[in-house]
Amino acid sequence: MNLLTQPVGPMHYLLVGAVLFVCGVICMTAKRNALGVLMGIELVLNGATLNFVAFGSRFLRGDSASSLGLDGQLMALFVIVLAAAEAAVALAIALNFYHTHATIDVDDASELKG
Amino acid sequence: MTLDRLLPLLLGLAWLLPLASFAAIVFFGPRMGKGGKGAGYVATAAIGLAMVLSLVALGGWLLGNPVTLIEPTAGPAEEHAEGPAEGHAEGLAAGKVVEIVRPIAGNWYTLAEFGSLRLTIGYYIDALTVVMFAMVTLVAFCIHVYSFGYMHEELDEVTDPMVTADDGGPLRRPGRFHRFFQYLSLFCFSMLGLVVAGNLAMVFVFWELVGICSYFLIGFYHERSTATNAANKAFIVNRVGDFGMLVGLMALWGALGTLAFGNVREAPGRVSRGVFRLVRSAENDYRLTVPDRMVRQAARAEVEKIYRTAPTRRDAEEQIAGKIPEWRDEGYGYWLLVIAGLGIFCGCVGKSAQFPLHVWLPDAMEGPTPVSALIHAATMVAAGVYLVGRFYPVFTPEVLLVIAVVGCVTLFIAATIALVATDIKRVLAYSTVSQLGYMMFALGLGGWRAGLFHLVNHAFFKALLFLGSGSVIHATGTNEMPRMGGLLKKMPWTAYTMLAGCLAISGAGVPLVIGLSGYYSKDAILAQALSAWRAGSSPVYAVLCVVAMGAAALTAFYMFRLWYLTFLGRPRDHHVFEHAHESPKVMVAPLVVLAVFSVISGWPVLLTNLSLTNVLDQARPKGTEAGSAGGVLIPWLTAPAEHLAEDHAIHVPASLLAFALALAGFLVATAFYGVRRIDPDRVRRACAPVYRFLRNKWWFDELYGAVFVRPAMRISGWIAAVDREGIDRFVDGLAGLCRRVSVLDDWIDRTFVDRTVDRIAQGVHAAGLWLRTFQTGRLRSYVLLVAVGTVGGFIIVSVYWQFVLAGHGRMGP
Amino acid sequence: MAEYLKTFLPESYAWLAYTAAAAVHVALLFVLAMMIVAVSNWAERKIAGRLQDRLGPTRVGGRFGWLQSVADGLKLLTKEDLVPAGADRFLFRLAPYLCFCASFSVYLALPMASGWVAQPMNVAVFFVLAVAGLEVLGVILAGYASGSKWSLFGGMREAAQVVSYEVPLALCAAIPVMVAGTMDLVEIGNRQAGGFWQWQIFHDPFTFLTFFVFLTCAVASVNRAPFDLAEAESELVAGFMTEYSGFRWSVFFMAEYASMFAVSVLGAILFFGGWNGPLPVASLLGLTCENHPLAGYLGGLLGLCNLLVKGYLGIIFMMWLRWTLPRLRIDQVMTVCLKYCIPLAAAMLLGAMLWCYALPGGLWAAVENFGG
Amino acid sequence: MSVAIQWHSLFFLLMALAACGAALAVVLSANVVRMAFWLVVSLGAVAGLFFLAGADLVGTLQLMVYVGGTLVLLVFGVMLTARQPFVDMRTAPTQWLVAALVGASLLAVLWQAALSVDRWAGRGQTLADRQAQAEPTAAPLGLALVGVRVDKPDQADPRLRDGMAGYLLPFEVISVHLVVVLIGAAHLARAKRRPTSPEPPQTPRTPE
Repeated sequence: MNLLTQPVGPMHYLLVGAVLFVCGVICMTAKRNALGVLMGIELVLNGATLNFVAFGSRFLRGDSASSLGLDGQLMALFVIVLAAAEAAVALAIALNFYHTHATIDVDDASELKG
Repeated sequence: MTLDRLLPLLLGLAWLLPLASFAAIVFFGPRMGKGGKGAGYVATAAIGLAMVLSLVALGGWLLGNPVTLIEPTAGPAEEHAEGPAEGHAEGLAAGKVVEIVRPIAGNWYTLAEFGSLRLTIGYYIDALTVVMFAMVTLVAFCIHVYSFGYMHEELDEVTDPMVTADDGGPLRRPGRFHRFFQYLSLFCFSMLGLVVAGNLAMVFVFWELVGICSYFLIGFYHERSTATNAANKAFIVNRVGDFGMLVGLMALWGALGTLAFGNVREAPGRVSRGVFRLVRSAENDYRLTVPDRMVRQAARAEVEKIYRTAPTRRDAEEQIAGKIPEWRDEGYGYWLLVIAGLGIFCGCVGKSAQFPLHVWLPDAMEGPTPVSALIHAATMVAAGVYLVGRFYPVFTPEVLLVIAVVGCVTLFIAATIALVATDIKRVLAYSTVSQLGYMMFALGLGGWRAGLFHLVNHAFFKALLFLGSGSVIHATGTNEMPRMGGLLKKMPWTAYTMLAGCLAISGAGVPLVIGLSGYYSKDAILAQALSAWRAGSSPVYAVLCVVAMGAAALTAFYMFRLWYLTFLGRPRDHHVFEHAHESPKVMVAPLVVLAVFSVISGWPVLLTNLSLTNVLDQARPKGTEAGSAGGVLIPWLTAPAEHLAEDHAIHVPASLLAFALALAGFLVATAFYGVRRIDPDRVRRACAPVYRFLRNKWWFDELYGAVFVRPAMRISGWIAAVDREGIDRFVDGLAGLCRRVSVLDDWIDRTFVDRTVDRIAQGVHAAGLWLRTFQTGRLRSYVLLVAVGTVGGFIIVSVYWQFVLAGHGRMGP
Repeated sequence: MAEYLKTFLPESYAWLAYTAAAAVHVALLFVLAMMIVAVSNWAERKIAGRLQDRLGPTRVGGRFGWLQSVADGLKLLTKEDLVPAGADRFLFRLAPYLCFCASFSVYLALPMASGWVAQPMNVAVFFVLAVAGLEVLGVILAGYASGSKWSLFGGMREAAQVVSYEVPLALCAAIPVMVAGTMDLVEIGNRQAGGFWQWQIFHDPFTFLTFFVFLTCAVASVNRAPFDLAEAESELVAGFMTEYSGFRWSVFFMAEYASMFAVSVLGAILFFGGWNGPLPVASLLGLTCENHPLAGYLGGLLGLCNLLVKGYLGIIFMMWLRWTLPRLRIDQVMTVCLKYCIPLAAAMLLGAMLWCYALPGGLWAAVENFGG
Repeated sequence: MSVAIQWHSLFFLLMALAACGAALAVVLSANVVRMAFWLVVSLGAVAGLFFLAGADLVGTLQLMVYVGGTLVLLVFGVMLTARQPFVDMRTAPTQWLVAALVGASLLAVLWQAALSVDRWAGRGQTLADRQAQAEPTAAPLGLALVGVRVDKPDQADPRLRDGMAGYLLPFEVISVHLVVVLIGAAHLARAKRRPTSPEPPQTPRTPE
C-alpha cells in the first residue's frame, strides 16, 4: 500500500480519527490532572469530528451521491461549537474544584463514591 | 357615506363608548384621581360623546328622511272590521299619516352559526331607535353630571348611618365613587345595546345585562339589608318575566328559525327574512298572517300523515304546500304566535314592572337616587315598553288586548297606591309604574305612537322628578314627606323644576292650544282609548277607557300632593328644615335641562312637519298603521288606526276630558294640602279600610308571600327533611359499610401486600449495596468502564453479525 | 504561476513547478514581512523621537539613520541567547517561532492586489482572524516556559485579553463581510473598486462607526499600547519577553510588527477599499488585465503601493497611539472590551443588517436613488 | 513512478502524522503544559486535514474556535492551576497498563472497522476529479444553518426542499445553549470570597 501514489479516501481519515480517539480515551483514563482529562475529551471529540468531515467530503469519495455532503460538515461545526461550550463549563468546574479542594487531581474528587 | 352606512357606525360607536369607559374603570378605576374621581369624568365623557354621536345620528336621520305626509292607505281595518268600526273609518279618515321609512337592518358581526341558528351582533335602526338613542344618552348624560354632586360623599370614607357596624356605631367604609360610575357605564352600554339590537337573542342578552346592572345598582349600598333584599327581589321578579320571554323566544325560534327583526342582506341578492317580514310579508300586504313554517310546525301531525301516505318526498312537499293556506284558515299556528307574543310581553311585564310583577320597582328605590332616575324611571323600565313597541308587528289582537288590560290594571293599582305613600321616592316609583301602565295600555289599544311618545316624554319628566326628589333628599337627609315641608324658599330651583315636572306628568296645558309634553302624550293615549271605545263592540273597551281617565285624575292628585307636601306649608321638622339647602350647581343644571325638555318635547317645530310624534311615526311597523280588528280566537277585538284618534270628534272630547280630570285632581290636591281646606287625616280616618288597603299596597307583597314564598319555603323544608332523614341516612349507612370493608382491606394489605413489597424492597436494597461497590467515585475508572463497554459491545455485535447474519447477505456492495 | 512554470518543464517534472511556485510565493511574502519589520522598526524609533521632541536615530546609514534596523538586527544576532535555569527549555525555544509562524501565516491569505494572493481562499477573512489569534499561544507558552513570575503574568494577561478581544474583532469584521456578501478578501477588495465613495467605510453610518470599534479591537488584539499589558515594562519588567534576549527576542519583535501590518492591511481591505486608491487611477489609465497582461501587472503594482501605503498609515497610527496614550489597567482593558466594544459591535451589526435590508445599495446608492 | 506522486496524499501524510504523533505526545507527556502544547499541534494538524478534505470553513473554524479559543482557555486554566505538584502528576504503572490495554483493544476495533469497507478506501479518483469537485462551502453551510439547503436540490419532498430540511432549529438551539453555557461558566468560575471562618461558605453573593 503505497500511500504516496494512492488517493486518500475516507478510510485514511478514519484511521487518523481512530488514533486520535484512542489517544483521547487513554488520556482520559490515565491522566490524573483534571485538565489532562479535559484534553483527552478534546482529542476524542476531534477524532469524531474528523470522521464526520471525512464522510461528508466530496473530495474524498468518488461516489458523491452517498456522501454525507454538507450534513457532515454541519455536524462537525456543531461538534466544534459544543466542544467550546463543554470546555468552558468543564474548565469552570475544574477551577471551582481547585478553589474548594486546593487540588486538581480527579482521583480526589470521589465524594460521590457509592 | 350613505345613511345606511353612517347610522350603524355612529350608533355603534355611541353604543360601545360606555363599554370602553366601563372597561377602563374596571381596570383603572381606583387609581383615577383621588377617590376615583377620574372615573366619573371618564364615564361622563363617554356618555357625553355617545350623546353627541346620537344627536348627530338623529340629525342625520332627519336630514336623510324628512317627514312627509301622505294619504292613509286603506288598511285591513276597513276591510275586515264590521259594525261600528266601519262607520268611523268611512267618516273620519280625513287626516294625513306620516310616510313610513324603511329601517336599516344588518349585522356587525356574526358570533357563531349553529345549523340554521345564527347568533349575530346586529342592528335594526329606524326612527324609534334613533330617538331612543338620543333620549337615553341625553337623560343618562344629565344623570351622570348630576351624580357628581349626588355621590360626592363616596369620594371619601363614607359613614352610613343606616347600617350598624360591629362596634355598635354607624358603619364606616371606603367610598365607591368609581364603582358607581362603572355600573352606570355598563348600564348605559346595556341599554343602548338593547335599543340598537337587531335580533331577539341580542335583545335578550342585553335585557339580562340591564337586569344585572339594575341588581348591582339597587344593591349599591349593599351593607344595608333592605338594599340587598330589594336587589334580590328585583332580580328574582325579573327572572319570572324573563322565563316567559324565553318561552316566547323559543316559540319564535322553533317555528321561524330566525330571531332577527328585519330583513338582512347577507350577500348581494340573498336576503334573509326577519321575524317582522315573515309575520307581515309584503306579499300579504303587510297583514298579520301566520308564517308557513309556523303553520307546518303546528300541523306536524298532518304533515307526518301526508309523508306517510305520499309516494315520494316531492309529492308530499307539494301536497303540504297546497294545504298550508287551508291549515292556516283552520287556525293552525295561530296559538303559537299568540304564545310567542304573550311570552315576549311577559318579559316586558317583568322589566316594565307591570301588574302582577310590579312589586319590585318601589323597593328598587333603595338604590341611590340617580340610579332610580336613570334606571327605574327613564330607561330600564322603559325597555319593556320599548320592546313591546319594537315587537309590535308580531302581536296578535288577542295579545294586544292582554297588553291593554294589564296596562290598565297596572296604571290603576299603582295610581291608587301612590295616593297614600309618604316616601317621596316611592310616590314617584308608583307614579312610574302607573305611567308605564299608560304606555302599555296605549300600545295595547293600537296607540303605538301614543305609547312610545309618552315613553320619551315620561323619560324626561320622570328623570327630572327623580333628580329633583334626589336633590331634596340630598338636602334634607330623609325620604319621608311628612318630615319635609316649606322647602320652596330653601331650594327654589329644585322646587320650580319639580313643579314643571309635576305639571308635565299631570298633562297640564291650555286645552287644544299648547301644553307641556305630558299634555300631548297623555291626550293621545286617552284619545286612543276613546277611539277604541267607540270603535270596539265590547264593553271591555269602555271600562278600560274609563279607568284610564280616572287614573289621569289620580295622577294629578298624587303629584301635586307630593309637591305641596314637600315644598309648601309650614316646616314640619325643624331640624330637617334648618339643615336643608339648595343643591350645588352640578345637580341643578341637569334639573334645568330636563325641565326644559319636559316642557318642550311635545311641541312641533313651527311651519314644518317636524315633531316627535311624526318622527316616531316614521318607524311605525308596516301594516299597523291602519289598525286591526277581530282576532281569530276572540272576534270582537279591535285596535283602531291611530290617525283616526286625531279626528276632532274624538280628539276634542278626549282632550277636554283629560284636562278636566287633571284639573280636578289638582284642585283636590290643593284643597287637601295646598290651602288645607280639607284635613287629610279626617278623610283617612273616614275611609280607614281603604286607606289601610292602599297603604299596604293592596297586600300584594303579603299575597305573594302567602301564595309563592311561603309555600316554596314549606316545600323546601319538606325536601330538606327528606334529604336529612332519607338520603343522609342512606349515605351514612354506605359510609359505615365502607369502613367495615376497609378494615378488612387493611388487614389484607398488611399481611400480604405489604410483606411482598417489603421483600422486594429488601432485595433491591441488597442489590443496591452490591452495585454501589462499582461506583468508585473515580472519574477515570468510569471512563475506563465506558471504553471497555464500547469494545465489548463492538465485539458482541460483530460476533452476532458473523455467526447469525452471515448467511443472509453481506454488507457493502 | 505553477501553470506558467509548468510550460517550461517536462510533464514528469510538474511537481517541480508546484514546488517552485510555492517557494517563490513564500519567499516573496517572507521578504515582504522582513521589509515591513525593518522599516517599521526604524519608523517606530523615528516617530517616537519626533513625538518626544527629539530626533531619533540619525547616524547609521546617512541622514535619517535608515540603516538603523539593519544595525539593530546585527546587534541582536550577535547577542548571547540565554535560557534561564528554571525554564522549560523545549517550550522556551519553541515559543518565539510559534508566534512568528502564526503572524506570518496570516500573509498566506492576505491579497496584496487584485488576485495577488498566495492562497486564494473562500473564507479568507475568517482564516486571517483565526490564524492571527494563534499568536497568543506562543506568547502564553513563552510566558510559562520562562519560569518567571513576570513572564507568567504577562502571558496570562495576554491570554485573557486576546481571547476577549477576538469576539468584538470578529463581530466588526463580520459587518463588512455581511455588506460585501463574501468572506473572500479578493472579492471584498474588488467590490470596492471605483472612487473612495465606494469604500465600505462609507457604505452606511454603521460601517463608519464600526471601523472605529474595529480599530480599537485591532490595536488590542496585536498587543500594542495602550493595550500592551503583556509586556508592561513598568510592572512586569517586560512581560512574557523578560527572559528572552538576542535572536529569539527579535523574532517576537518581528511577529509583533508582522501582525500589526497584517491587521492594518485587513482593516484597509475591509473598510478602505484595499488596493483601490481613492480615485480609480488604474482603470482610468487602462491598467487592467483585459487590455494587456503587462498592463494588468502594472495596475497590480499600483494596487500594491496603495495597499502598502494604507497598511503603513495603520502602523503609523498605532505608533502614534503608543507614544501618546498611557497604558490601561487590566480591568479597564476588560471593561473596554466587554462593556463597550462588544455591545457596540453587536449594535452596529444589527444596524448594518437593517440598513442592508432597507437600502441594499448602501449610502451612495441611496443618495443616487434619491437624486434620481 | 515518481510522476504519480499525489501531492494531496503527501500533505495528508504529513498532517496525519503530525496529528497522530502530537496526540501520542499528549498521552505520553507528563507535564500538563506540554500536553497542552502538543494538543495545539494535534488540533492544528487536524485543521489541516479538514482543509485537505475540502472543508475549508470547518478547518478555519477549528483553528479559530478550537485552537484560538478553546485551547487558549484550556492553557489559561492550566496556568491558573499550575502549582508545581499538579504540573507533573504521575500515574501508577498498572493504571497505565490497563489504559493502554483498553486503548489498544479499542484501536484494534476501530482500525478493523475502518478497513472493513472497501468503498472507503477512495481508490479510482484522479487529482483532476477532485479539483473539479472543489467548491466553496461557506455560503452553502451558512444557508443550511439558516434553513435553506442549496446542496440538495434533488430533495423529493417539496416541503423539505423549501428550507425545512435546514439546520435552523439546531442552530438556534445551539446558539442559546452557548449563551447559557458561557453565562453559567462565568458564574461557576467567578472569584468567591474565601470563608475565613471554618464555617461552611455563605450563600454566594449575587453578581452585580
